[in-house]
Amino acid sequence: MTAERIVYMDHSATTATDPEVVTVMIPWFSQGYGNPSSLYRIARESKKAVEEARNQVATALGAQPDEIYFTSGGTESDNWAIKGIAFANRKKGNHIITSAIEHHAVLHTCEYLEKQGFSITYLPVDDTGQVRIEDLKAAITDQTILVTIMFANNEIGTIEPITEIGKVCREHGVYFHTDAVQAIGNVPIDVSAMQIDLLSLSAHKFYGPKGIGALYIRKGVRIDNLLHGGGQERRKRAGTENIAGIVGLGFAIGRAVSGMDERNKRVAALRDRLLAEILETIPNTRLNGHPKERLPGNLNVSFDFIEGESMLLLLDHFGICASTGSACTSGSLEPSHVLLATGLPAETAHGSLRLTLGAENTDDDVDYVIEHLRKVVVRLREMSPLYADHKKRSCNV
Amino acid sequence: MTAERIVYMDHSATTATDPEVVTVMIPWFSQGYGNPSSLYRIARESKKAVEEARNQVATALGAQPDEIYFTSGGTESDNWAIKGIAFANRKKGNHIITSAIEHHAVLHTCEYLEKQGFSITYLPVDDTGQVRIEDLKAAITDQTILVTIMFANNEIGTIEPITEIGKVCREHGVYFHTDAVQAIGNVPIDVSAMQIDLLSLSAHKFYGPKGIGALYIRKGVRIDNLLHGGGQERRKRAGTENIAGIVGLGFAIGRAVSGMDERNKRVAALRDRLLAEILETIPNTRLNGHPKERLPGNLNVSFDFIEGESMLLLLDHFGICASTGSACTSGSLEPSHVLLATGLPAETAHGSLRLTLGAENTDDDVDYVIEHLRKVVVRLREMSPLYADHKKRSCNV
Amino acid sequence: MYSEKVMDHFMNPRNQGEISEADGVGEVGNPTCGDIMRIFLTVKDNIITDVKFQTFGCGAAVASSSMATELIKGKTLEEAWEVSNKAVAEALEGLPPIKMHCSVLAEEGIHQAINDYRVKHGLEPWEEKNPHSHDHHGHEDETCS
Amino acid sequence: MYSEKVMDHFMNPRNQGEISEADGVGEVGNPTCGDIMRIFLTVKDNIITDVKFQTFGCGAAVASSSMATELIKGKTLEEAWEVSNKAVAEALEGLPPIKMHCSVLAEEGIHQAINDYRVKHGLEPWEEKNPHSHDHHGHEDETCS
Ligand SMILES: Cc1ncc(COP(=O)(O)O)c(C=O)c1O
Ligand SMILES: Cc1ncc(COP(=O)(O)O)c(C=O)c1O
Repeated sequence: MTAERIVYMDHSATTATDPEVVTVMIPWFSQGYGNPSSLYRIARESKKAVEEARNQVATALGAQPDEIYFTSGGTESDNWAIKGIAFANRKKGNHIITSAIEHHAVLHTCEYLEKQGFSITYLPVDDTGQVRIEDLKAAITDQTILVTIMFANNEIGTIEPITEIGKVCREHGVYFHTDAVQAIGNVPIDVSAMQIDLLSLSAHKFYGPKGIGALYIRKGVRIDNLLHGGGQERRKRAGTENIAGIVGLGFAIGRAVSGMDERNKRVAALRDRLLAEILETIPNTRLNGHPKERLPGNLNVSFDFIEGESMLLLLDHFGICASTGSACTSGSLEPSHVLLATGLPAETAHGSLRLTLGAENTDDDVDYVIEHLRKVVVRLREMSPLYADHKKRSCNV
Repeated sequence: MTAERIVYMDHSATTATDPEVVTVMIPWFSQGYGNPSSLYRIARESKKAVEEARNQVATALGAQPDEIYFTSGGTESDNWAIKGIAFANRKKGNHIITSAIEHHAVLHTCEYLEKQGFSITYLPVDDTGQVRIEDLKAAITDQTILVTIMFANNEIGTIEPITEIGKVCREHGVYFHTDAVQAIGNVPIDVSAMQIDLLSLSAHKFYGPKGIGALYIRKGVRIDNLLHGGGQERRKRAGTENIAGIVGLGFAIGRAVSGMDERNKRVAALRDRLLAEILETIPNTRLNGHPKERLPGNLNVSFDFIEGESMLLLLDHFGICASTGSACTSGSLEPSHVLLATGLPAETAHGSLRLTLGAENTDDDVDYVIEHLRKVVVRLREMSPLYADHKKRSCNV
Repeated sequence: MYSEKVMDHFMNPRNQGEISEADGVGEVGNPTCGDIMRIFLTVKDNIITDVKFQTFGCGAAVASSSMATELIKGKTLEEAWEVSNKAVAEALEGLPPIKMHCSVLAEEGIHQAINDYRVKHGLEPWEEKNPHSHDHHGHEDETCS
Repeated sequence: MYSEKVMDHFMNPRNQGEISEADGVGEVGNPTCGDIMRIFLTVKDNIITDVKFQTFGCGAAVASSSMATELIKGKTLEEAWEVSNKAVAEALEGLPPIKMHCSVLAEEGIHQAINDYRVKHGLEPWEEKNPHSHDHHGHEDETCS
């Protein structure tokens, strides 16, 4: 039953850890295992490894090493940034601005803060998924303490106007956090040029290991701790350091950034061909997200008359790994809040398919996906009462 | 300058990841990398691996698999348990009971809650480091919502009367959380027999990887989330799962528990010999903690007239890895709050040395440590004005 | 997440298609919620001699439709009316809790098709015994069904 | 965490010991805080011809004592008085911020020993110029010093 061939096009969900990343991690499990807080030699070596990784992350972001804090991933970074700023700056104001298309790690954190008495503005987006700068400006009040808007969206790949947002925030003296989990290695980032105060990242999105991430906190930013305990991370994030993970993160981010231009060109070319052939050969199909300002590997299309989960199941049958904005895979009953926020009808959102290409995808993969995707769509449409109606309508015309 | 030989006797700080644990982890980096939330085959395999690890943890604790939640380590588990219970049960009461000798992950979390309006009782301990059940009973009020007392102490190794505490808490209808980070694999644990409602653990203390832990939450316990975001861990702990870490944790806890009796006997015998020889051959020395109710590998002794950090530096010179309750290594200026809570004078606390033995220590290691420890103590005493005074006093008598 | 039976009925759906001159047709669900089922019946002498379905929806929705049609084929209308969502789910060797509503949809689709037949034949439509007694196990905050 | 120089002075302390008939003795720190330094001076013609120390304390405390004694040996009392904690720390190629108080202790120890000598010789003790001007860099919530 199971396909021999696997074509992984779900890089926005997670990536395989690069075997070379694993290689640099290995020594930090059983040999370099010292607790960096201890003072003997093997502990000092762990500490040095952690600091080297911190440098690598700082370099990748244009930050200072002492502005980088390691966390357990993007979710913790988002939670820390948003709750930490909110609680530390409550006296200044209780208003936070975010967007309607954030990842749940941001949205649910904001909803939590709403229950704690904070007031949250969820900025709408246009039909490409971008926040409008005028909306942001109009939303800022003298109570606003934080703007948190993602660098690039995980579902539709739309890249937000970060530089403009950073400028507006700095002008208004409001902290700016960006969830850059999807952007690292895909878009050039410079926290100081972009006037970003806090930035979240997660290693497993750029060929690093899962369960490790970082938060950039610009020097001087007033923020509370999220995890209380030992004095690790300059007393800001307690817990024995995940040294192997940190080393893997540092190495992975270095490669992700240094190889960025070449990789992005290659990946975007594959993605563009895939998109062109889908639109050309499968009728009643549309592209979601921004036509240009999008992550190089991201493709999000809606197929009328069919539902996403059943597409995924059939694609899986052919070894193709993808995702959908349909409610049916998420355990919730609403389709993707991101697709709805761009104005897509729920019905069309249910028929969406996200293919996110990555470094190891090839032209062959693209051919393979097109061939099978075409079959899958035909097969499901054949089964669909909506398609039957559509055909009848077309014939009657 | 650096010693050829390393004798690691700081297993309470962290342990080397067992190479066999690393072996079972490896496939989950670059091959089994699917995001468990996705629905294709490699994702289902990740999910299965996570669920198998959950079973292993549940089995080790006498819990049900759906009572186990993976976290980024002991610190997160402690933070989650305590803050989660506090905020979810605020309407019932605002009083929490803990002990004076908890790890900072518990103490600083309680201090944070104090600032949020909770009232915390810090139970004293006797000179062996044990909480008295009468004190606990006397401290419970109708406002008490949580008792959090550690299973075994990380510095002096004292094991707390958990079964009695569990009984008292259940009788009073108060949730009981225990930080078992040091106890796993060292003491038999059965959460249901011991009437434990929440239990924290961290893999790197039992030859598993760093940066992964778990929280046991008894079914029906009312607890808020700590990290908000995606629907992972049955919507209770957001964030893409650290699959390799989880698999490593599951495998490590299985081994830690199945090999417990044999290992503990061996380790305790080494520890007992080390202690006997220290007390016999180095005058003005005392054992800290409980004479019997202590972790099998834990040895905590105070040497009069000398200071811990300088002991550690010299021991490190000989490749011996140990720790101390002296202020001087911790970045704080107070010596160990644990030693002080047992009634030890600050001066004696500064001269404390913790040696925590583990699975790989040998008789040779014990000989080596005794030989060099003796030299180190002599050398530092020679340098010490306190020892000079002591000698003079002795001579004058 | 799905049982082998579900996957089998999803990959190889039974009775998929349309009956152009159906004696009874039922349609339930709505596209906003991501699932629509249409059930077509051919009835002879009170017996369902043929049945087909069209479904827009997830794997569980397709499998539920397929299984439901299997279960009622050859049955009298009375017998078919008694096929519950639970029976569909059980025949599929279980559905994930959040997918139980798909089996409910299948039951409702059959009921609608049967009543469509009855009304067309000048009969009183049968009443749903207890519209909220389905074995849902869905989310409490369910808005689509 | 320590510079090579600190480690060198810790592993091979200079001038460690006691001068039984010292001309001046200073003792600073207290055991509760985890460090005590005792400085012994032999003074001839206003010049420190010999100096020894005893220290109970951490690596930085031992190294600071050792370095401080080196720095004042052979100096006039006036010159020795001017040796600041900063000079000690710099000679050690730096100390971690939380260890700067060890160099302060060394400066204070020398001052006490010099004043002990002066008082024994019927001279006015010199005043600490500015007792809070030390280059501490310690913790704000410092209680021991
Ligand atoms: C935009 C975005 N933010 C946050 C996260 C959360 O990261 P993690 O799952 O590593 O905690 C993700 C991915 O899951 C993401 O895509
Ligand atoms: C008793 C105790 N609790 C909690 C922790 C924190 O665990 P981690 O550092 O893995 O977060 C530790 C160890 O550091 C510990 O010994």
